[in-house]
Amino acid sequence: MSAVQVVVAVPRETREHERRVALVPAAVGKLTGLAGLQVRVEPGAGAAAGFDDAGYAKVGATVSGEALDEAQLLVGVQPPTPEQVKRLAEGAVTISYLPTGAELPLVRALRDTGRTSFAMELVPRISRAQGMDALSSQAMVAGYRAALIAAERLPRFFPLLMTAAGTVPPARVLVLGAGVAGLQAIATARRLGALVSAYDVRAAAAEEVRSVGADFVELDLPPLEGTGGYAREAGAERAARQRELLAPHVAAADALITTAAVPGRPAPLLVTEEMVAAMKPGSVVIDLAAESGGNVAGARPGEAIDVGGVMVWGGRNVPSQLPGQASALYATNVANLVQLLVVDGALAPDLSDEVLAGCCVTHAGEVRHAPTRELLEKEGG
Amino acid sequence: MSAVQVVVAVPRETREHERRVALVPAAVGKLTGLAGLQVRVEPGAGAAAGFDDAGYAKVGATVSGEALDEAQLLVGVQPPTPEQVKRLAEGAVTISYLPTGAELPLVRALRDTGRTSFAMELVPRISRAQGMDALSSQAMVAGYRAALIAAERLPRFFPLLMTAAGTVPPARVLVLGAGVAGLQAIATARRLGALVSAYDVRAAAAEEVRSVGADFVELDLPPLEGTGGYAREAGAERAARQRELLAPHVAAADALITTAAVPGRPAPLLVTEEMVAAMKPGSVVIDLAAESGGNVAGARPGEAIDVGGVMVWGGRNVPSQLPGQASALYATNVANLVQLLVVDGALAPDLSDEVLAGCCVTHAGEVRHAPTRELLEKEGG
Amino acid sequence: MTGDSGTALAYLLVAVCFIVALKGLSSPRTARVGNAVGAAGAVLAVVVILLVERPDRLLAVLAAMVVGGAVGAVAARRVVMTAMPQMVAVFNGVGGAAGATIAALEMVEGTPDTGRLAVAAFTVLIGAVAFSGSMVAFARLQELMSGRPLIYPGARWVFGLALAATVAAGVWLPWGGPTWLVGALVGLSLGLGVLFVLPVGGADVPIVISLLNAFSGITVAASGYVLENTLLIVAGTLVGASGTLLTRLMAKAMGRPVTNILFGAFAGGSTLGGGAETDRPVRSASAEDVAILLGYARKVIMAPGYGLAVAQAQHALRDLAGELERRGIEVSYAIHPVAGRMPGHMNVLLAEADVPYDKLKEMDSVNPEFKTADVALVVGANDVVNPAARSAPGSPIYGMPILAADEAKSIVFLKRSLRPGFAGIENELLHDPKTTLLFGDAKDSLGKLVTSVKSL
Amino acid sequence: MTGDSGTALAYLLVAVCFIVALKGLSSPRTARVGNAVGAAGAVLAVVVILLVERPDRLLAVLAAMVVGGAVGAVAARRVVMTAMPQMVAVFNGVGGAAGATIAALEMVEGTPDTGRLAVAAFTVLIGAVAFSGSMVAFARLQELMSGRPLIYPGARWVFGLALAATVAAGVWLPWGGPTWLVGALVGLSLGLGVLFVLPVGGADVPIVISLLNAFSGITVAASGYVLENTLLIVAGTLVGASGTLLTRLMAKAMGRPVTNILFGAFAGGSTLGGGAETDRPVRSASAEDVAILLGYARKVIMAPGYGLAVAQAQHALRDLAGELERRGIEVSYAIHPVAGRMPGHMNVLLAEADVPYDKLKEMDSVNPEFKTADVALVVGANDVVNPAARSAPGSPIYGMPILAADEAKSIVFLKRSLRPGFAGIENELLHDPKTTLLFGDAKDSLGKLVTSVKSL
Amino acid sequence: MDGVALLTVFVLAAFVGYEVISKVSSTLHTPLMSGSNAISGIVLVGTVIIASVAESAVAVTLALVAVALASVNLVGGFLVTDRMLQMFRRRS
Amino acid sequence: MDGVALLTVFVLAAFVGYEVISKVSSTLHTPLMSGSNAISGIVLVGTVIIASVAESAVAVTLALVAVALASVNLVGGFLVTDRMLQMFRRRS
Ligand SMILES: NC(=O)c1ccc[n+]([C@@H]2O[C@H](COP(=O)([O-])OP(=O)(O)OC[C@H]3O[C@@H](n4cnc5c(N)ncnc54)[C@H](OP(=O)(O)O)[C@@H]3O)[C@@H](O)[C@H]2O)c1
Ligand SMILES: NC(=O)c1ccc[n+]([C@@H]2O[C@H](COP(=O)([O-])OP(=O)(O)OC[C@H]3O[C@@H](n4cnc5c(N)ncnc54)[C@H](OP(=O)(O)O)[C@@H]3O)[C@@H](O)[C@H]2O)c1
Ligand SMILES: NC(=O)c1ccc[n+]([C@@H]2O[C@H](COP(=O)([O-])OP(=O)(O)OC[C@H]3O[C@@H](n4cnc5c(N)ncnc54)[C@H](O)[C@@H]3O)[C@@H](O)[C@H]2O)c1
Ligand SMILES: NC(=O)c1ccc[n+]([C@@H]2O[C@H](COP(=O)([O-])OP(=O)(O)OC[C@H]3O[C@@H](n4cnc5c(N)ncnc54)[C@H](O)[C@@H]3O)[C@@H](O)[C@H]2O)c1
Repeated sequence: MSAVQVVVAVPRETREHERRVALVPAAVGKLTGLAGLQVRVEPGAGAAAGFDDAGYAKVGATVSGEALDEAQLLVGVQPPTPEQVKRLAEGAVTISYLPTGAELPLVRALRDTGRTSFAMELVPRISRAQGMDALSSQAMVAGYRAALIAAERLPRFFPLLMTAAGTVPPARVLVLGAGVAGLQAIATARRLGALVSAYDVRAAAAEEVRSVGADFVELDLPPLEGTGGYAREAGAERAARQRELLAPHVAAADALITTAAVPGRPAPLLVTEEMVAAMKPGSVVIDLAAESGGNVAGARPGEAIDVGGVMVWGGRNVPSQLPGQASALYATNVANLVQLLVVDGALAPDLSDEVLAGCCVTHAGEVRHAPTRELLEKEGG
Repeated sequence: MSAVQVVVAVPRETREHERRVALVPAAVGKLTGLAGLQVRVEPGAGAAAGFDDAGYAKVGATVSGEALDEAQLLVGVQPPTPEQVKRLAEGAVTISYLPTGAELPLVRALRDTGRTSFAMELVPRISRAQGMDALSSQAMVAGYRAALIAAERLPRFFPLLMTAAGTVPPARVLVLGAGVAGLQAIATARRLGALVSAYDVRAAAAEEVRSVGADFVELDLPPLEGTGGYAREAGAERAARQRELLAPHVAAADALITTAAVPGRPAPLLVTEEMVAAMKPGSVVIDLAAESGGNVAGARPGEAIDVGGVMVWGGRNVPSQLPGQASALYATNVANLVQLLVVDGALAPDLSDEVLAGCCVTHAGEVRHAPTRELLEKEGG
Repeated sequence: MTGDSGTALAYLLVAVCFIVALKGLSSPRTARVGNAVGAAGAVLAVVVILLVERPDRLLAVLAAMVVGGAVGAVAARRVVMTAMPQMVAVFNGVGGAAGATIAALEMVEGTPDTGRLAVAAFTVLIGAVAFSGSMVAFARLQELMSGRPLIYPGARWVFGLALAATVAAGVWLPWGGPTWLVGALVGLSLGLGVLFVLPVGGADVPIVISLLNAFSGITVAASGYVLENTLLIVAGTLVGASGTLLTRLMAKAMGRPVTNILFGAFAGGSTLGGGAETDRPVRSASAEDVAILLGYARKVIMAPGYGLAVAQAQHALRDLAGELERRGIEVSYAIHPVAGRMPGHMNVLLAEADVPYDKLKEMDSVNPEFKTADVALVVGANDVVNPAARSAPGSPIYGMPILAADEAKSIVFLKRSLRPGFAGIENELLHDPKTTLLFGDAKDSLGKLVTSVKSL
Repeated sequence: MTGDSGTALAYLLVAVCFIVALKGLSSPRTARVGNAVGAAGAVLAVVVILLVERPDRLLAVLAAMVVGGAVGAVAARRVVMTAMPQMVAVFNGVGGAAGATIAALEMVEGTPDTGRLAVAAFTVLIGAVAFSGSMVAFARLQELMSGRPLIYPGARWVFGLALAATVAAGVWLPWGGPTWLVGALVGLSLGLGVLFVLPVGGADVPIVISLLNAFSGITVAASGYVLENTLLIVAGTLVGASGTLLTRLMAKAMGRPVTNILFGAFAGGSTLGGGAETDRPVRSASAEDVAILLGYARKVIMAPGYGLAVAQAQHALRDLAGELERRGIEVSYAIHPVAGRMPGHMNVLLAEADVPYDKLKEMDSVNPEFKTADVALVVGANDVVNPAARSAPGSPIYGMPILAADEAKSIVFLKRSLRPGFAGIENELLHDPKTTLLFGDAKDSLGKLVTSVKSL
Repeated sequence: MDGVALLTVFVLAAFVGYEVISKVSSTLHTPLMSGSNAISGIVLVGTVIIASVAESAVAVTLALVAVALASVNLVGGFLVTDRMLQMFRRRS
Repeated sequence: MDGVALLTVFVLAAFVGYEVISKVSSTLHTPLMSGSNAISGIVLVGTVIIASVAESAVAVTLALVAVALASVNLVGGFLVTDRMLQMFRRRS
């Protein structure tokens, strides 16, 4: 290890309910091997995800309580604390989820200490950046879990079974929001034999839903296409109309899984309390968007509440339910991003690259992400 | 309703953890319609399974606290209490599960009060009796649940997924005991994309396992064929050898589901504590046989315990986890049996019928089931 | 009499019609049109011969034609479907007789050279054999005669001698044999035909008819040579060649070489005593046959069972259903509650193969449908369609409700053998006259069916 | 000179050899043997003509044959694979010339009647057209001449006039035309052939060669008529009929009527200016072609993408793989990490179709394999095999690792159109000379491929 | 027509017959047999010729019988084949 | 041989050619074209006959040229077809 090696620090995640870790040993090995970096890991960083310190040591990482001190690159799952940021080296770079709207103080700290910070959720959804796309990789975990939890909580069979003791009809599953998580939920529920239908506002969604074998619910509403492949927020009137048209579909469903989101905005309210109440007793609602406002009225993150006999399960850090594999996927995303940052063994982010430009929040004392900058300016810097 | 109508009574199940009910409204309708019986239901009998009293009333049943008094036919899920038996009419008939070995006092009471009793678990496993085969219908529920619980509890994906953030390998599921429950567990795990293999001692099992798409684990041990399609108990030596040969397969599994049983005997011990300890941390073991002794050492019914990082989940009344549909299936079985008992509107069990002869425990003051009779004689009457 | 070149051209056109007819007959789609083209050709030929050639004795000829045509037409209209094969035998026989008559008359009255005489003798021989053989075949199929092969001690010597005598007469004739020999040749040949067909087993008679059909084709071709008429040569050769091939194909479909069928009985009477094979007869067929049965049905009900699971043939079954549906055939799946080896076994399989749920019919709702189904396709199932459940008290399945596959217009079983299913009891339905068996692993069989249905 | 009947029989045998040869050539399995049988027939014919018939001027004839044979053999051995079509054109042309020469000499020196003279004139015409047309075709394929259709003002009038003059000469000759007309006829016919082929577009030349091939077949048949030689009639007719059908089949494979190909250019020069179609040429093929490519490969790698999911063709893909494996072909699936529209999309689909996990190869492990693959079958994928990811900085996929399908010996795309995929950028690989496109919904195309591979 | 020419015709016709029939499904065997049998009824043409040239009364009678027999074959053959083929009619 | 007989031969041969070639895959079009072209090289037989009966020197020369040309066609045709067909060889 020469003195000029870039030091990458992996903190132990401290936020509640976070069981993932930003780099798993395999990813550490990839970075030290390919990019020639030095990796330092806080003790117990991978414990909750099933990776012990010895595993990190074996691939050449230093396990140390001072891992963050003077590190040039911090890679985390959740955003670092302002205190952690201060411990880093001058001009250090951070990579993590960074929901800027909710983390304005942190953004200020990053800007004011001259850190360069990248937000994983801002990686553009373009083909070449898919290897760094943590939103996708974690949404896949969440979608799979959503379907599985629905199947496990529903006091009925998912599949159709014709038996000597009578026929068990298949469960009806409705998925609202057919992005990455929604599609995975559809596919998983279909595997289990449920009758699955789905709705989404994007124009491409119908074909995508059918491409995983489910029925698309045609509502005869105009599509809501945003930028970068995302959806746009619906006006109040259209939202209400959509709820109205969806009501009978919701009422007919045994299990409802919602995943709708619009980037940078609270999750759209797709299902009202009345719509839940109209479902059969014993039905199950899984709201993956519960943390960001909820698609379902009354859903509470991390809780399963009973609404007139219907169980409403609100997701909270769902990927942490499969912490090992979710971490492995996230770590690959991070490692791919790190490889983009490191040129000839040195940290040299090329901010003219579309991908880095897209996900860079602060750099050289400036906030580069326009919406965040505007937010800060509104709040008075 | 004429005075001569046979009165069928459905008690509210009182045993702990029992959420099923012996007749669901649809089955009540079938009996009153087809067989012309009168059905009386204890209040709240179907509540835990999601059937309210009003539903019973609607199909013509009388909902009453005195349902059992002077009834000629009692149909239950769990065996009745000796007190319940006393309330029935002279020469009444009971249908329920009746694990005679564990219920000798009840058998005595049934015999001594001259009741005719039928045990659902003794219905012969022949093709024409499949409509009355509650072991099959409930094992189907249990097998489905076993796979689903394994999938939900395992902190890994079941399916293989090749993604931009790396490849998620499929989970390996091992099923021991490929009877009705085992096959259903295999099929469900396969649907979710796991790599499934299975073992059973019966000669036909290999083909049956492959017929649901899984690999059969060939152990090069002679098959253990019992009577009536059941397995035979293994000698100590063979059992030990089987465990030894299975050990590497168990160690390689991410999820282990056991369902092995031998009728009238405690469940065979297939997996020792050492074998569990040799599994990877985070693995899951589902023992459906926990209630009858357990296939897995240390499994406790109704509990999920941690054995060195491996979760061992012991089943307890697993069909009650899908109480509505399990009840509906059971009710169909019961109704089919009742139809065999009722000739021209009167209870007239033809005990020369192979099916009724097989499952009749007591009749006309005698114990007809030979092993039970022997047990009672050994205990001195 | 060799017509002018206009007539010859017309005859050529007729020959082309016949070729087109045969072409058409080789596929069910075009068979009827083909036959019509052939008939049109025949009409053209008759018109030419009567109006253009204007033969002597026109009225007598016309009368003979009208009588013969009327007899043929009435017979063809009246015959019941099941008697078709013997009808074909009769038609074939009279055709052969006509050819033989031509040659005999030409020998007696004409002035042919040696070569032509030889061919004429050959024509008489083969035409007479076709005639008498066909008549025996007819008698046996019509049950005017026992269906059993007739074998007597020394049968092969008798046949051998008769053959030698006939050939001798045939050879002597052109090289200066006396005219009465023609009569002898006719008599001998007729006898030869009888001796030829008598020892053939009843079930093999259709193959013999096909061979005799080829013979009468050759008779026609040979008489064409005698008369120097190209049309007869071409038409006769077509029939001869296709009949020969057809005979081979039919023998192949029965899994036996032609010679074994024809001369098996001579080889020591071994087929005489053995009644075992007809003890519990079943009808097995090739994938192509079953494909035609399916491909020209209106409604097909699939009844899958454990064998589908063993063969893991669920995908293949769905493929077949898709192929049939593409042809506008109504397809559904009858799911017996205990099919397979676990509750819902068929559901698991068919869901894996992406069969839409609404195509799966429960037993109670599908059973009334079988009556209107053209084919019940039983794929690796056995107990669940075994009528013993209704009719055999004491059997382990007595009283179990079963799929009413036996009510379909025809039933096809895909299984590997005649072995019973789980309950271990024989299935009468396998021996039903409406039933056809396609032996083999279900996946293989279904694969073949898909290919064959596609190529219909 | 009409040989005795031994010779005639030998010729008949030769004709049968030729029929067998053509039969063999219609399937790749039997083609080589068939060709050998044809060659054997040809040798027999030569032996008979030289040894049995013993023509005058035997030595000179022998010498001419040796020279011609040597030239043919050397040319056939030397020619590079890509020049095969022009070689065939040359051979065809010289054959036509030979036939025309026979007829011309027979007209000048023989004493044929009017009918035979008419046929001879026809033979000269058609043989000469076959010759000169083939030579022009050769010149264009060999790039001795521009590949573009040659159109000049009034082209159709010139062609029409030449045709009329030629036909007039041909008609006059048998009805008493002077001998010098033979020379005129030859000249006119040669010119006609040139005029006939010049305006045909470069890509259509192979179809014209096929038509000229049929012409030379007819020439041979007609010269057989002139010489009263059945062998020539049969062989020539075989070639004429099969060549005509072949021409139609080839035109159909290109989706255009024959007349359009031949005379399109006369219809106003519309194909002259339009360079758009050759702008970004792609090669599309029929399912049968692709089936042969696949069925005779050693190793095939499937690269599925979003289109597979849209078409829900996973079962069909598995069927095709199964069919190929049954033929002993190594098949695997290359799964690109972002194929489809959700992570693991291909896994979900292929698991549903029961594709064993060990057949799925990750990109990194399969990429080195493409080099040794005979065919990369790209099923509804686009971006994940787009070489722009390697070569086009600035494209939205630049830098993304892709499946190295372009390194396979040949690439087949199953897609519906030339539309791009998710990233919205053109795919150079579609225009690669190694690439073949099979247009259509992936499920339909795969279904057809399964059927076609089965029938190989 | 000389012998070899007739032989050539024969060989070619045999090829055509063979080519056309090969690969026929066995379900069509019966109609095909019957259809080709009908074609051999064209021997009628031959019988008419013979009836026309016959000299003795016996010969004329025999020839006329042959005409009738051939007519039975020709007419009956095509009709019976058509009836069989009605089974294969395709619904629209 | 009379004209109609030759026509019959012609028609039958045409049927055979058509039957045999129908339903050929387009990948075989080129070898098939080349193979049938080779067959038409049998015109060699005709050229030899003509060379044998030719009278004038010009005619003899022309006929011999025709013999040579036909030989090119016959020999080259079969050989070049064989080379093309090697591509379709099946591994064992
Ligand atoms: N559903 C349940 O829960 C359950 C559980 C246990 C038992 N059972 C019993 O199982 C039986 C089910 O009836 P079933 O009709 O489905 O099955 P079955 O009566 O057992 O018959 C299955 C048939 O499939 C054929 N077969 C096996 N492998 C095949 C292959 N690879 N390809 C083609 N055919 C194959 C066998 O004939 P060949 O050997 O000749 O091929 C056999 O006759 C009932 O008796 C039922 O009571 C059911
Ligand atoms: N995997 C993920 O998580 C994910 C998520 C979102 C986006 N993406 C992006 O999606 C792309 C995936 O690449 P890809 O190669 O799989 O797909 P692709 O580039 O989108 O190409 C799909 C091709 O399939 C063809 N197609 C569509 N329907 C068809 C049908 N019914 N039959 C036959 N062909 C059909 C289309 O061509 P025709 O229209 O001509 O038929 C199209 O060119 C990448 O750019 C990736 O970044 C991936
Ligand atoms: N190019 C790539 O590499 C790539 C990778 C992954 C995802 N993507 C694309 O990104 C897009 C977003 O995927 P995501 O899962 O991150 O989306 P997301 O999490 O932002 O939203 C989830 C889904 O909710 C839907 N939605 C929003 N408002 C809704 C409403 N009112 N009602 C119903 N549905 C509503 C959205 O359309 C989206 O499909 C998709 O188009 C996906 O194909 C692209
Ligand atoms: N004919 C019918 O209608 C019908 C219906 C249902 C089931 N059956 C048959 O009944 C039989 C029993 O089914 P079940 O599920 O009720 O059985 P079960 O519950 O008694 O036992 C479950 C499985 O454990 C297996 N087993 C026993 N000892 C074992 C050991 N030491 N190691 C591994 N496995 C062991 C048994 O073989 C059996 O397959 C099966 O053969 C089934 O096919 C028949």
